[in-house]
Amino acid sequence: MIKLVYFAWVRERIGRPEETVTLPADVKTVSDLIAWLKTRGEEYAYAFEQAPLIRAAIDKVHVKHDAAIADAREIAFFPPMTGG
Amino acid sequence: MIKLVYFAWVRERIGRPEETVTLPADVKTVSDLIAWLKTRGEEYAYAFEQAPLIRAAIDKVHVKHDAAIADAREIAFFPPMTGG
Amino acid sequence: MFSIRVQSDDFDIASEQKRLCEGRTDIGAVVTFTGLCRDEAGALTALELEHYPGMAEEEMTRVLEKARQRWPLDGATLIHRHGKIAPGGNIVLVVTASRHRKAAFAAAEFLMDYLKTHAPFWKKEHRKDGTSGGWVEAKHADDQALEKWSGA
Amino acid sequence: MFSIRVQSDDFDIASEQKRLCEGRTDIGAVVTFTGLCRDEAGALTALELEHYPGMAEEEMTRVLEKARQRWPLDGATLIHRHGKIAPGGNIVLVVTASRHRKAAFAAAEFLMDYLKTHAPFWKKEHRKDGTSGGWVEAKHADDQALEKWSGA
Repeated sequence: MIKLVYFAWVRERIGRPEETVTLPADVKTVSDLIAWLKTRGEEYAYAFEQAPLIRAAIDKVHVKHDAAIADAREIAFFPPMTGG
Repeated sequence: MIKLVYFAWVRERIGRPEETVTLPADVKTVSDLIAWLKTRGEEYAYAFEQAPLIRAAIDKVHVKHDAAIADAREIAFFPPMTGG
Repeated sequence: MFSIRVQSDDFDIASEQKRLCEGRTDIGAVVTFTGLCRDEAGALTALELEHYPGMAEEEMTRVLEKARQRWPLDGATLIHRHGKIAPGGNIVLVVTASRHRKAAFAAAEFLMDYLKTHAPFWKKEHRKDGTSGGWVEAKHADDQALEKWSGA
Repeated sequence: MFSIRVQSDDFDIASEQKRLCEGRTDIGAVVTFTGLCRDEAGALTALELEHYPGMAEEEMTRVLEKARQRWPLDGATLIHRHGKIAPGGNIVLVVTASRHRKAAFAAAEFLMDYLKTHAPFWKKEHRKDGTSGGWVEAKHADDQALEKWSGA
């Protein structure tokens, strides 16, 4: 069981701010997770259509897509940041 | 007749903040003026002992020592600035 | 004193600067940067700032730590607002205090470059015509600005 | 709005920033630099700032003009105090406003580097033991800082 959280237009496209999922055993990295999410429905396919642009964080720390999920409790997906 | 003004330790060494002088005809540049002032007494010799360090302004604009005095109305001498 | 805050309330630069400097005589230079809600075309009612609660604070703390390792700072404050902000309103504040002006300037600019690209905040436009102008796009220039800090 | 002031009175950064930005929605970035009277050793009662009246204002105006030619500024304020200033007190303020943060930062730093080396002000120390600590010496580092702006 892992918590997924979404922000900005990733959240809007998926249609929810967060969800808790059980990952298949072969989902080892952030890339794997994105690929798996895209199979779950049109809204995910749309949110991740330009997957390389999407940023990820594991337990509130920025990570690259090749990062191992390992014992993550919370994984976040969001567009490039535009604060400041 | 030209007005000379002094600031900071140049003023303190000369012992006055300003004076009006009539320059000899052969005083054409700021350097000439410094050399002439140094002949006017110990206090001037002391103020200008390290002449290259002293900054000058003609009519409130920074100038180098080779600047021509020409029609200057006011010439200022002061140490390197330490404001800000 | 070093602190970060994420808040919907506005901030006051004079109070923040005072808080850093009060009772101290070892600080020679204070730099503030205020980022404002800009609306050149006059088309916006507001920018809405969404953030990732928890991560925003953690990332701002990490960015501040990086700056402290790099420059001799005597104090720094980072404040980032969230929620709807009208044109002309304050969005972000960085205050840096140091003995030396070069350190205060460099650290403030570094902090802003990192906040722009690392702090999890996103801007959405709300337009006067009632439509959403959509999400503000990240600027390539902001990523480029980071490169300045990658040497040394 | 662009302005310079030489005054013995203190200044307030929030009012100065407000004065630049009020009623405008085209400014995205405001940088302030405050130079303070520093006294790490706790030996001073005050720094006394002497200035060249008339030239101080003229030189600050020229320096501001240089900055405006170089960066797209929407406003800027330079204030330099004179007279006795106690440790911890304000000496100088630079405020720059621009659409872009890089311009606001660069212009503020440029203005300070030029003020330090070009504005006719001199600092004298007054010490707690009743003696004059003499005139503060100019720093080579301040002249070097200028070199940064000589290209481009």
